[in-house]
Amino acid sequence: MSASRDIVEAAAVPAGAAAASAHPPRWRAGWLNSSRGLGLILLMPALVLVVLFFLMPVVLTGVFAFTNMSTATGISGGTYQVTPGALRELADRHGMDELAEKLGQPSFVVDEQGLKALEEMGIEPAIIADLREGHLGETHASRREFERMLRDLPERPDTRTVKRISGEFSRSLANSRFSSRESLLAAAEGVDPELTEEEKTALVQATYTGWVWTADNFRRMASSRDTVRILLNTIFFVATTLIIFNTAFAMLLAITTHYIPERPAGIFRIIWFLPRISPAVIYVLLWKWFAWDTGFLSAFLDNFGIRPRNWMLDTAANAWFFVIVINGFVGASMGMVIFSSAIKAIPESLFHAASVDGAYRWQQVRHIILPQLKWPILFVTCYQTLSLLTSIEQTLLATDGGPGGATEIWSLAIYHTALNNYAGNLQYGYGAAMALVLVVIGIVLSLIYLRVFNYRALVAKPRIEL
Amino acid sequence: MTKHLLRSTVAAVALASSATYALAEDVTIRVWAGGSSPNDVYRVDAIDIAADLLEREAAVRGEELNITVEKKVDNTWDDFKQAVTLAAEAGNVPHILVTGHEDIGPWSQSGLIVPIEDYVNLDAWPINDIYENLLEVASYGGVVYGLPQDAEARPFFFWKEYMRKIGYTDADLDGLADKVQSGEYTLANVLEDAKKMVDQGVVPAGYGFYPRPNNGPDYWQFYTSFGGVMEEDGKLVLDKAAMQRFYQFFVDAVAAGVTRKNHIGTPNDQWWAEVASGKAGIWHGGTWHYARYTNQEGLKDFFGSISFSLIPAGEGGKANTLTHPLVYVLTKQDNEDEVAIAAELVKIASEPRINTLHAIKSAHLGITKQQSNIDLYSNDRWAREATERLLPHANAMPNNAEFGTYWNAMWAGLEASWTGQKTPEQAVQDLEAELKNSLGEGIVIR
Amino acid sequence: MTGHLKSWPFVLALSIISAPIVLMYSYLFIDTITNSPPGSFIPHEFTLEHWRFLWETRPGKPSIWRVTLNSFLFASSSCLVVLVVSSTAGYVLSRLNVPGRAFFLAGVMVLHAFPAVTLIVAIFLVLQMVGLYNSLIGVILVKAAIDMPLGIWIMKGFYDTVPWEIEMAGIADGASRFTVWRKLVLPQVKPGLFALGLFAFLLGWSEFILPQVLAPGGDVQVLSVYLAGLIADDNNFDMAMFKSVGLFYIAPVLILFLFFQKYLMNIYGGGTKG
Amino acid sequence: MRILLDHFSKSFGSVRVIDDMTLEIKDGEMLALLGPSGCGKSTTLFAICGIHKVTSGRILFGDRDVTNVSSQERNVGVVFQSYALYPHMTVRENIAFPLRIRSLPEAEIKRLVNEMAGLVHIGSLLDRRPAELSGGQQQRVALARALVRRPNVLLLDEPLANLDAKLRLEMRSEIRRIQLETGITAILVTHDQVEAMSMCDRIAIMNNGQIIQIATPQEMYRNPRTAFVAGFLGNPPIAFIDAVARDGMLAVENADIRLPIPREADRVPEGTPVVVGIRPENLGTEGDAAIRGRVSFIETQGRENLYDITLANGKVLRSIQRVRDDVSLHDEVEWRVRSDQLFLFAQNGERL
Repeated sequence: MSASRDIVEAAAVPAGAAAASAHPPRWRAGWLNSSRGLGLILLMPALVLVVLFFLMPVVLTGVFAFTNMSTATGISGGTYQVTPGALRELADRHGMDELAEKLGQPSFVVDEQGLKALEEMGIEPAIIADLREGHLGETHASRREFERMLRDLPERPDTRTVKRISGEFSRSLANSRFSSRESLLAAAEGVDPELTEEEKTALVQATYTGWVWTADNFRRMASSRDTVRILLNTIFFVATTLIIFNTAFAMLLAITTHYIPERPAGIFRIIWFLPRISPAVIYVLLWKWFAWDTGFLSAFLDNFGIRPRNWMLDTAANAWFFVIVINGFVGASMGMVIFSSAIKAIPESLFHAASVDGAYRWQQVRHIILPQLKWPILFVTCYQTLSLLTSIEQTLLATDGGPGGATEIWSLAIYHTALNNYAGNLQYGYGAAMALVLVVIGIVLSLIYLRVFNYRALVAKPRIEL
Repeated sequence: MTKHLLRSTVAAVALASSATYALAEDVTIRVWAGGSSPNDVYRVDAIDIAADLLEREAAVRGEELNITVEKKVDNTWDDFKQAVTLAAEAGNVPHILVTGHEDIGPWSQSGLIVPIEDYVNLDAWPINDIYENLLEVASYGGVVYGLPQDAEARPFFFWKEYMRKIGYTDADLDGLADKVQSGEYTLANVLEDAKKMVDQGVVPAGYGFYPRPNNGPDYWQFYTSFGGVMEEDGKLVLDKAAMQRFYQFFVDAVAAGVTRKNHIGTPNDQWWAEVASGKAGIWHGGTWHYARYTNQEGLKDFFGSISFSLIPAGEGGKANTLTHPLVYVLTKQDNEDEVAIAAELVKIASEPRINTLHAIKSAHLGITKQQSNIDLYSNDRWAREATERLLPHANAMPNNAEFGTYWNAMWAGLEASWTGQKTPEQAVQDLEAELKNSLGEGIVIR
Repeated sequence: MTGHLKSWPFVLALSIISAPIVLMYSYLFIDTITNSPPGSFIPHEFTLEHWRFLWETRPGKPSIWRVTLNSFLFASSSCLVVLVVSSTAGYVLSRLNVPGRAFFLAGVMVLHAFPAVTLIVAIFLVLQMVGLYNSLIGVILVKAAIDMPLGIWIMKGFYDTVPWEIEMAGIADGASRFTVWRKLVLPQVKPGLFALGLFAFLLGWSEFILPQVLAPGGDVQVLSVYLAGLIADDNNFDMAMFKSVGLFYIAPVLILFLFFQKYLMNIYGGGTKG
Repeated sequence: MRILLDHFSKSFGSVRVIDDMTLEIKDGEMLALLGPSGCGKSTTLFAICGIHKVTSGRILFGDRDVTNVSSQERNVGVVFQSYALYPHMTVRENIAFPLRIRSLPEAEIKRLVNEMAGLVHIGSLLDRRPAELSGGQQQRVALARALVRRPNVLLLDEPLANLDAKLRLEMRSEIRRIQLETGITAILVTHDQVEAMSMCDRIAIMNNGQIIQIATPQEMYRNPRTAFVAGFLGNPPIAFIDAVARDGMLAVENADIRLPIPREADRVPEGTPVVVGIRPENLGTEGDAAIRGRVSFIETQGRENLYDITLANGKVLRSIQRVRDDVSLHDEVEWRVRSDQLFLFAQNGERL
């Protein structure tokens, strides 16, 4: 009784109430307290990364896909260079032989105009005097010849001065580079003042070194026989790996580990996880050790009189076998985990009931386990289709698309086209066009994926309305 | 008016700044070499030596110049070219690149590299001593873009012991190179002899003819052997018949069992070890193979074990070889002074004595005439014989901005027919379609 | 455990199909400390010579320690970025009423489908524009961005399991939504953060293509690129040395995995469950 | 503090969950919001504590309009069904959390926490974590946390639902004790009529987003306004049978039963179909009307038995009586009911 009285008194102490009301909650920074404000702030880091490394690249990929960008054109933009090739194009494609001839003829003319320029540049007067007296009016057909003459002057200029002087006397456009269309045309008019508009357009077009807009990439993709082959390769690769390893084999692992004691099951799960957690470089290295001429398989089979060979690249079939196994072993573990947990979710009593019924194990699998795996299988299939479509590291490191392009899959072809080939001829534009195809497939597949997995349920409305 | 006629604004800026270059200066020059093995270190080390000389020259003039050379050597070509191209776009490409001359075409178009003739006097020593045809190879559109870094040729090799086993006498072997050169001994004979070796059990199946296991300029030699032409009047050329004969040759080799169907993709290291230890009967390579065989692979008696010749002629062509000089090229940089210094370094590195260090260490061929007067070079039997026997018949790949596309497509076709994915006829058809598609008017098809 | 049949046939079958993996990984250890006679796989001597690379730097190659440090910096930084981004964005998508939330969430799912390789040329260009090409920071950000969608997804899953009442109680107790997140919700998803952190670290540690393309320079090289370079170099074929470098490279992965396999299996297995 | 919901409505999207509700909770009163799940009682609670926004209408704390005041500033204490204790904090930290947020001095916090722990009898548990506590102890901690900052109102959202029967009984009186001792205004949301009746001063019974009746538990039990209210209160529940007004009596069709019309009921026109509610405790041995049927089920409850009686038309009535030895299963019985204890409802459920 007295205890409860104490409590009443204690509870009634006004100091606490006063203190509590004297210190209102620290929520005042408004943006930290509204869904909208806090949400946008917390979302900011993700948004920045998305914009920088997804949105912009996707847009750029879309842009690149419609250009002829390559090593030769550069990415950042071009200049105008009157190369022999450009002049030939002028002659061949536009029939402007005369203009090409005129522009391309290298000529170095010693004239007053050039001498005046030298004076302005502050070239030693003695040199200028030598030139004016001994060589005024001379024309040289090549730079080398002209520079030889310069070096023969009594007042011999040093190399750098020679280069500066020869620049001033060049009266041709051959091989010169202009940073803008205007400077090119101005220079061309210097050579031939009566350029027609048509000629100007042709000249600009022929001399431009940068990339231009074009839909050729897609035309080329549609008509190239390699496209078909790579496409078929890709479909074969994805379908086979998916069916054999990512679902069937993963299911086999999940079901067998379900039926054995927990300890060995755990060990097998760890073993089958090794391919997934191992960095691709070392994982593929192990396969190479296994399959190379000097590797384990060859040495082992040698005992049975089978000639050592590079099993991985021996034939197209072998290469496919290894590509699929290498990728499949990585993929199997994901299915294994998902299927295992789905099986674990089946109530024990179902199994017991089935045992009592005298169901054989196969019937347990058939009637109890498999029906439970329907959704997980669909999930794994969707997810892995995308992963496989875009996987590249293992295949790149294992066969690099070989032998003879037999295992060249779409993603790898993109890499080879746009970034990595022996001749160093990187075709960004064509590569981007190929990438765009994957981007579109990715979007479509993930939209289907969202539909199948009842996306709405995932975005249930927040329950706090602040 | 004159301003418009500047040959190149770049050059003008460079030259205008020559005055400042005389002051005390600390410069870092970066140099990257692609496709280089440990034998090829002088590709970048030569720049180091040149830097030392240039510093001394400056000191003698009373100036202070400190050059730091940063060197990087890449073993492969694809990764090297990828890195260079991306670095160039990102604006931090090294000053000097050592690369295949065929890159001059695309790289000059994209503005990645600048003409070396804007920076050096082509009539000065040692440039005036460089073989004219090599300098030609380092030019594009009449402009000298780079200086040759080395020269080489790509011979056929015959393992003498096995040749003897199938009936060749020592005298036959000594005369073989001449017979190849004259066209008496052709690629058809190569297949015959290789088949004999396999049939008689001299070499295992697939080792009679044991070509390079991956893409390389070498394969253009076979195209040439069968009468193909790579470029004419500045335009790429696809000779369909020659290309098909060339593809067919490798298909025949596979069919005859002298070459493995899965040969492509054999690890390089393994291939080296095999040919240097006499596992293969006939193969082809490059002059630098000599260095590899005798250094890393431990082949004691090269000349006693191996004879070499041009690539034999095939139907419709003649014996030839290909030289694939690497070149020093200068990249476009914001700092023109650095380019000028890099140009000087490249020039000095081309001195016969310095270049000979590379030529002999890596078994490449010299680039200047005077190298034959340098003992290190002239006392080297391989350098001497290879220069005499091969260099006069050497072709080079064209410098053409589109050549890479042609090359990749040619290789894809070869690979496909070799491995049986396509028939040679089909491969050539696909190649034609592909090239028409991607190069359009840029290639003459006949 | 379930059913009435013996389990040994399953163990046997599993052992047989697991043999190649066991073999490969066993020899990854064995070959690094032994030599075997040519053509045989039974070691005849013990040696440490394959581990030379630890104290001898190959000419033209960066030191292994430098590369290891780079790998560590790369993996841990990208892990950190992924954690920050996923823990914030995941919370927003799980709990906050922001405009466009559903759209963003769908976007995250779609982004998940984007492979780095298809966008790599464009990503390179973006990096170049912001001046981060050939720098660790650049490739860290890209790696983090690529791993981010899965991270957000995983964190959203973890947040979804935190009872709403906890947040409601916090709000009724007078805490701002930020404080509720920081002080009340975040501690509840610690296991998620830990698992995701581990996962992101391992992904970073294993990444090959991105650093290979976006940070090829010697001073920013990471272990995967270093090892791939060694293997591609045809002047030094030495499988035992490759394996030693490989074992050195994979050891942290294996150790972390063995200790935390439960966490990792969950996440690798799709990772939407906490 | 007095709480007033003034014409309060709440919609989620296009669905109107609460429609124009007006409800006053007097200062120091404990009011139950009673209703089946989905009736909108929790929504009302969330609106009072500010977690949900109000669609229209006002909410007043005392005289202060808090409709647009944020939840944090309303100073309401909430106890959730799941208690929502912060699992990573000790009991002490849990209770101190609302005070920490208000930046009270540490000494003050300590004092208030100890005081509150004493009040709810958990003084010895302060350094444990929630996971180490029993359900009842967690409940006490949740109460302490809700009360420690002296809230304007204490909201209890199904606080007993997660407890086992014995604890529930104990906590029922504990909560009431603490509420009375602190004199705080409290709102109890529950679907359990026993809780509502035993703990609260008044009950507001809700259905479909509307308050059907507000009254003291006794009043509501005795005088339900609708059949719904009558059906919701009482255990075992009231039984309903259909009847028709005929000749001033209520005739149950096909059952040969005629019941007098209760006096307080309005005039029932001849022929009107009605619903008659009979509470089990009112059907037994006394009364002015007879009901015949057959005992179809006997549920033994110890001191009393619950009998199911099936009428001739198949309807079932319930009767709770002392254990009777004279009645066994399947017996035909005629039991009695007092007409003033009959509830008469119209077909729409309105009390007549």
